[in-house]
Amino acid sequence: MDHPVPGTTEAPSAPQQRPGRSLGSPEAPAVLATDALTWRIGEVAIVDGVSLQLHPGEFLGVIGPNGAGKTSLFNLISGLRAVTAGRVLLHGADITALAPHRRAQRGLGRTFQSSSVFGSLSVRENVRLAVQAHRGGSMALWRRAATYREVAERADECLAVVGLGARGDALAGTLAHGEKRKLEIALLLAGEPSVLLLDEPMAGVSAEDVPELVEVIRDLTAHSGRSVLMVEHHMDVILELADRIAVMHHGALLACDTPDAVMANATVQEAYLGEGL
Amino acid sequence: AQGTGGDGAPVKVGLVYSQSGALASYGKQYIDGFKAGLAQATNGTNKVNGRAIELLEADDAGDPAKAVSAAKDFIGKGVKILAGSASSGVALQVAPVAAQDKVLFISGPAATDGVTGVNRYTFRSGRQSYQDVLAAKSFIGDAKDKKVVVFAQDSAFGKANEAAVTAVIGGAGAKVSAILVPASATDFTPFASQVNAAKPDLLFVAWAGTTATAMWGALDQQGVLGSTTVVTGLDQKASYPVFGAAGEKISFLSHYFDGATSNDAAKAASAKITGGLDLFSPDGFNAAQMVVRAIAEGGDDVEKMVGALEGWSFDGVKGKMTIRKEDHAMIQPMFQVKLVGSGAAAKPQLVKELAPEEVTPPAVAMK
Amino acid sequence: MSTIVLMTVTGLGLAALYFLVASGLSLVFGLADVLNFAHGLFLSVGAYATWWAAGNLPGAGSDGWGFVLAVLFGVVAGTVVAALVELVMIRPLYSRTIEQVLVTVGLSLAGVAALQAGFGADPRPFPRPSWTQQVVTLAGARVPLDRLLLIVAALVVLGLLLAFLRWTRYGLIIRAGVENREMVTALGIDVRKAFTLVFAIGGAAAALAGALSGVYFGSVSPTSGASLLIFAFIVVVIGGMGSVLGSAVAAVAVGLLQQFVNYYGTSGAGDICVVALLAVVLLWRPAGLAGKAATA
Amino acid sequence: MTATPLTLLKRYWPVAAFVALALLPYSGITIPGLFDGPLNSPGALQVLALCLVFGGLAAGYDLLFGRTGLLSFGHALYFALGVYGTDILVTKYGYPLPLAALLAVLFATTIATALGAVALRVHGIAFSMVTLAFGQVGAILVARDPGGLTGGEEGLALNAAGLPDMFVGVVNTVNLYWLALAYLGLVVVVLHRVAQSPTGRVFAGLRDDERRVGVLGLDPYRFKLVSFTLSSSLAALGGVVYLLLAAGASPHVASSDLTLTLLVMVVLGGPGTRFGPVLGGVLFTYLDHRLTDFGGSDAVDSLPGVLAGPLSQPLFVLGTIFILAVYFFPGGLAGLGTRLTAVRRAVTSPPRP
Amino acid sequence: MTAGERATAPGKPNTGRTATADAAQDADRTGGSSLLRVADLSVRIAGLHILQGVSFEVASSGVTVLLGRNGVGKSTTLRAILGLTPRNGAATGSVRLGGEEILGRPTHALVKAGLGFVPEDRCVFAGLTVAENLRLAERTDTPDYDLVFGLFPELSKRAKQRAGSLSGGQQQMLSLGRVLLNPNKLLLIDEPTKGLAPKVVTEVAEALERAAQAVPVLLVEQNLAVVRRLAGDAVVIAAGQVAWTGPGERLLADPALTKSLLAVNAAGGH
Ligand SMILES: Nc1ncnc2c1ncn2[C@@H]1O[C@H](COP(=O)(O)OP(=O)(O)OP(=O)(O)O)[C@@H](O)[C@H]1O
Ligand SMILES: Nc1ncnc2c1ncn2[C@@H]1O[C@H](COP(=O)(O)OP(=O)(O)OP(=O)(O)O)[C@@H](O)[C@H]1O
Ligand SMILES: [Mg+2]
Ligand SMILES: [Mg+2]
Repeated sequence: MDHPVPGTTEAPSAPQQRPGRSLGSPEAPAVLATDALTWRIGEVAIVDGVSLQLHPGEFLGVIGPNGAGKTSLFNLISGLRAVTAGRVLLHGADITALAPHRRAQRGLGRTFQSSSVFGSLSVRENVRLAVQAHRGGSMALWRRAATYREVAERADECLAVVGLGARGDALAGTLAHGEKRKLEIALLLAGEPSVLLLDEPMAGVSAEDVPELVEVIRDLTAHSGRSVLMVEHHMDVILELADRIAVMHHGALLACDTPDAVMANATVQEAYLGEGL
Repeated sequence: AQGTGGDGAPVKVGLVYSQSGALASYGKQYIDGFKAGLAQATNGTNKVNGRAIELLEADDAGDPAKAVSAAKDFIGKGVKILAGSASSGVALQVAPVAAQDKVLFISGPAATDGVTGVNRYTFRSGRQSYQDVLAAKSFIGDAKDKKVVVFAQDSAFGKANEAAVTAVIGGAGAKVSAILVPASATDFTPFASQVNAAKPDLLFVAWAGTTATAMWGALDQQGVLGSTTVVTGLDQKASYPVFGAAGEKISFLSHYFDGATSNDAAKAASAKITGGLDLFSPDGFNAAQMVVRAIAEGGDDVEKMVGALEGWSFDGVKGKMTIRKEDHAMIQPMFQVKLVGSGAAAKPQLVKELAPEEVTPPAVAMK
Repeated sequence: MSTIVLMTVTGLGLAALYFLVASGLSLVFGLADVLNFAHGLFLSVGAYATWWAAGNLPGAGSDGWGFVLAVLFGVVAGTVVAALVELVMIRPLYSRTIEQVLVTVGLSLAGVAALQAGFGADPRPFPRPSWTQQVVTLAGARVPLDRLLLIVAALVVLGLLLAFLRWTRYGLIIRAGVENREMVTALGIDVRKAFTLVFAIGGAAAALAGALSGVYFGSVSPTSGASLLIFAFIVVVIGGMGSVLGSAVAAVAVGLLQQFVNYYGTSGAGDICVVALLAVVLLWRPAGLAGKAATA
Repeated sequence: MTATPLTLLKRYWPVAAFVALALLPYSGITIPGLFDGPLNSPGALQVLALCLVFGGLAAGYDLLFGRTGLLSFGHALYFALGVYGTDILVTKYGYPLPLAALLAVLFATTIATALGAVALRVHGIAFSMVTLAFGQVGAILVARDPGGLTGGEEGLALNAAGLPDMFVGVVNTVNLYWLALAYLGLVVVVLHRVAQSPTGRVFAGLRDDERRVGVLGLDPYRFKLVSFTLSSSLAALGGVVYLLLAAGASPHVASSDLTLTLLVMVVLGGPGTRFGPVLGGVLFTYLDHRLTDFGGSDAVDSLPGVLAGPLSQPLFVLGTIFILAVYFFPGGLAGLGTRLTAVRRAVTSPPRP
Repeated sequence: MTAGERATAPGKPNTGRTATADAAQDADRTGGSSLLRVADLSVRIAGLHILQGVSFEVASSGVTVLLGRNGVGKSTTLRAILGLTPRNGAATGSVRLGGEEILGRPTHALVKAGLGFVPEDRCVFAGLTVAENLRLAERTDTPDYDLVFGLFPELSKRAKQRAGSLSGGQQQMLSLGRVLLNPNKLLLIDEPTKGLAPKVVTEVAEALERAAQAVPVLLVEQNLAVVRRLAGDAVVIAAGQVAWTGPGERLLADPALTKSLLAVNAAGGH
């Protein structure tokens, strides 16, 4: 293995706070649930009746071929796209009609597949903006942002967690790709979300950095009982982190089960992993 | 050096008028007229009481803000006499500035009635809308129970005309109504139809701007011009062709056109101005005559200048001009005209000269 | 009844004028993403060139074939100027859309001033065949013939543009380019030529609109282009940027609305209603009636 | 860090520049060619004051355009509300100037909030078009002279009787100059503070990536509305100062041309930079005023007709300068400094491997 | 970091051939008959150094596969060859087609000169019909519709359908069909099986195989099964540089090597 992830060989030692598979049981209340979620453009269903449950503290991996609709699913959950049909429930409340920022205020945080940071702000300003957003988004026009001590401190903490402490003054637009991904995670952290949607956090991260980033993600989720929905093409990362794996294909949910079961599933084998040839 | 300071120091006169912008051609007529008038009033010496007249010129581009800046600049440079303003907006906004600093202001072609009596330092060298309307009234004879419709731009200019018609012709017993058309209108058919529906005995049209041809076309096409007497003011030479075939069906009142008069002043002006006189040449000519009078009698004392001009009568290009003492209105003759020939061949022909007394606006109180 | 017929036909005439201005604007926006503020200048160029030709070009005049020749000259002038503008000013800024828009803003300022310097600010009487000033009686309404001329011209232009877009190779390129410019290049097509072509077509349509607006207004002035441009913008946006058919529909809506409100409502409420229509359409369908597509 | 004169100058040069501008009327310097009188002559002060007002207006517009990324084509409306609102209250209703100005700015702010709330529901070019349309309604209303309030195309001269003496008369042009300078200073300070405030940070975020701001849990709409309203009220305040300078209101201030002019100023100076828009506004206004003289000058008249004609049209020259600026200084005048520094560095130090 | 350092970077396997910037060395391997030579190609986009001196060659027959993890810059390489680097980016280095330098030439000229391109996300024109999409791509008077409709009969059946309403697989066929209409010197094909159902993947692979008999192909492909079926030579890109070149079979025969270079499970597709 090129980039051995610490703990690969001891997968069962996943942190105790993460009840993991035991919570996959249907009776446990879901933190995030989608109910027959559908998004159509014209006649084409990009997301097609997806019903998912994410349980407290659970780490749910989402895989599927390119164009299966994973990012679109995230866009529906986070509110960037309006659903055609179906519902999104967060902590049991229907949030289908809420604007993105309202969902974020309720603890839903996300990253983007292609890095999305505020390029013309410094790294530190980026995170401060995120912290400030979390702290209620005061509309103060006059007070210098720099005078908000706690905001500044919290921002520096977040940067330190992802290992960007030394890069605070760089313009975010000038960061290398991997650093941008870390910054995105710091932005996410700042919001102290209870549910995380991570869209291919490893994409574009150089191999050497993958283990480090995996650790950051594990830290994010381990301490707080946060729940995570993560799209990732790196199967080893998914297998390493996920409690359950959902497989999407042509917009629909093909399977959602434990990693072992998913890897063994014949349909999944065929549609995603499978040997077409 | 007040009043009699004939020590030979030049007198500065500030001319603020449109050299560029939409009213540039009015500005040109004005300045040509002014220079011709200055030459005539000083017998070609350009001097009054031995003092040379130094002209400072500024372009307002039709923008009052630019005009005010230029006026302040001139006043700051010691100018005691300002003249110019082809646009009503410029005249109305420069007048108070002149009054604040107590300098003489002789407004030019701006037709707005608002300049008359606006303050004691402001005079006008041209006619005002009210005189146009009085000239229009001369076309209907007895106004009693006649139905008069004003067809005008929905603007200050149009509304002023409407008000004047209501006062003048309505005051003489006619029923006056108005169709106000947005200045930005592209199609005039709806408004022409409204005129038809109103069936007026006299239609008074007050229109300025680039859409005149389309407006006349629509009136003609909807049969308005054939069915009633239509009166309007005759604009500058360049506009004669815009009436197209409609021109011969319209009764024009005219402030001035080339050939309306042939007195000494008109001859002097014609000799000086290449290309001939036009609508606002007399205004410039009058202004120069007034400037010379003001300097001759008042020297550097503006109050004396005002005194010298109030009530003064003189022979201008149009004929006998009188500055009314009460409100500084310029009492002057007007003309009834018809256009013969159409298109490029259209030429105005004098029908009747209206004596100054026939077209004297009522005096307003000086503010 | 006759009033309704009259308002309808003249409203459609107005719509035709708006459409002629808007169609080129819309095409250029669709393909090149440039909101072309200089479009009014192309219109004025067409009008002044026609005016000039009628007086100075041998064979051209204000009636019959002479007039057709003059209009043709105007259209060619507008086309050439538009193509030159694209080649010299827009092309070097390829894919810097904001800058392209800014350049057209500068051009519209400078161009009007240049026309003013060249021809004076005063309206010039426009040569027009005398029959355009006649009326024909339709159901009791005296319908001016120039409106019918405009309507016919607009229909012809609409038909030509749709046929061009649908059936010619360049039309194909333009429709494809509206969707994905880069991919057109990757098929071995020099899309920049298509840009120049679109500007030229836009310029031709604008110049034709200019010449016909000369007939309509009976005069040309340097600012007449700019005053039509605002309504053309509104038509383009209501119709959905890039859609020729959308522009046609929007032009009809705007023309009729303006005409009827101006007749039945208080004076000048028509303009305000058009603005209200724009706001309502955009709030209801932010991409305009047709969305972004080069045909429908 | 030790405060060497150089670092002090670097940090405080805006203050120094402000003080220098404030003291300018006490000096009798003449700058031949630039102003044809001493700088403290009323003519020069008037032009300088207009430059300062437009510098402030451009900076206020840049809050919207350069700092929040919103391209409005209807900004003139709020400027006009300041101009006409104050003028009408003073001239038609006899309010004292301060009260009239306050009411006009409040009114403009209210209208901006209401119209912004509608326009901001759409994005991109659609937003620009809705603001253009609203602005157009404003221009139509002003031209139509409702109730005889605006004076239509003639405009409305300001009644000097309602003004404090310090603003009346040509000798007091210097007070107007200081007022304009104070306005500019206020705008610059407000924008500077806003840029550094939490909200300013959100504005910058909106300019970069609106969708991302939403996902952070902030309502982009609300913040855009704040930017729109603040920018509009600064414009209205500028309108008050402009009204005093121009001694009246004319419909030009409500036209979409005025908004385009502001856009030109901002782009000329450098959008999103601290002093670029101010510089652009000052330069443009100066040229706009001086070019009318230039157009009538003998130098131009003696050129052959083909050249003399267009060159005597100020707008032709300005349009051309603007086009050239777009090509040759893409970052505006403010970007010029850094580009020159880069060039100097490239020339003086050996290229790095 | 230079290419030389890269090759000996820690954690890199030394089993395979190491990358080298010396293109001539590679020429030996391909028997000197290389059609396209990419040398020291660097691409920066928006300040990011995405390709950092990539050098490889494409043989004048058969399929050369470009491999690498998501986001390493495979598509960027193809696009840079074709001059499609975005405006906020710049490409430097050298790309020679049959000995002639082509870097910096306009895309349309390159395509006309015989570089057919099938982009990653298909890029069919959704508003145009299938027939119109094909017509747009015609570059000769005698487009080879027989070949295209022979390969993809579906396309002739759906000629009047709007391309936007085609399924992903059909769109991919259309995208391939567009380039196959014309004679080409070299086809640049970016992930033709992306997002396709396995059955369609097989079909596309077959079609590619047939096409490759006539024209050399530079193929980006993540589906190792497809790679296995088609590959002649393989070029692996990692961290902006060429990490490995050699015969495709050798790469695939060594699961450890595959996994280390591509970070995908050799058994699977993606
Ligand atoms: N706005 C849109 N308009 C049209 N089609 C869209 C739009 N957004 C997404 N699609 C289509 O929907 C499908 C699913 O896209 P999505 O981005 O969700 O895939 P994904 O599973 O995230 O793929 P990847 O692994 O490549 O990121 C794709 O075919 C895409 O082209
Ligand atoms: N226009 C762009 N702007 C900014 N970054 C870009 C741009 N295009 C590509 N990149 C970045 O360049 C890197 C390489 O992208 P590229 O698409 O070439 O990868 P790839 O190897 O084709 O990946 P995949 O297997 O996902 O198709 C990525 O990190 C991507 O984010
Ligand atoms: Mg995705
Ligand atoms: Mg790719």
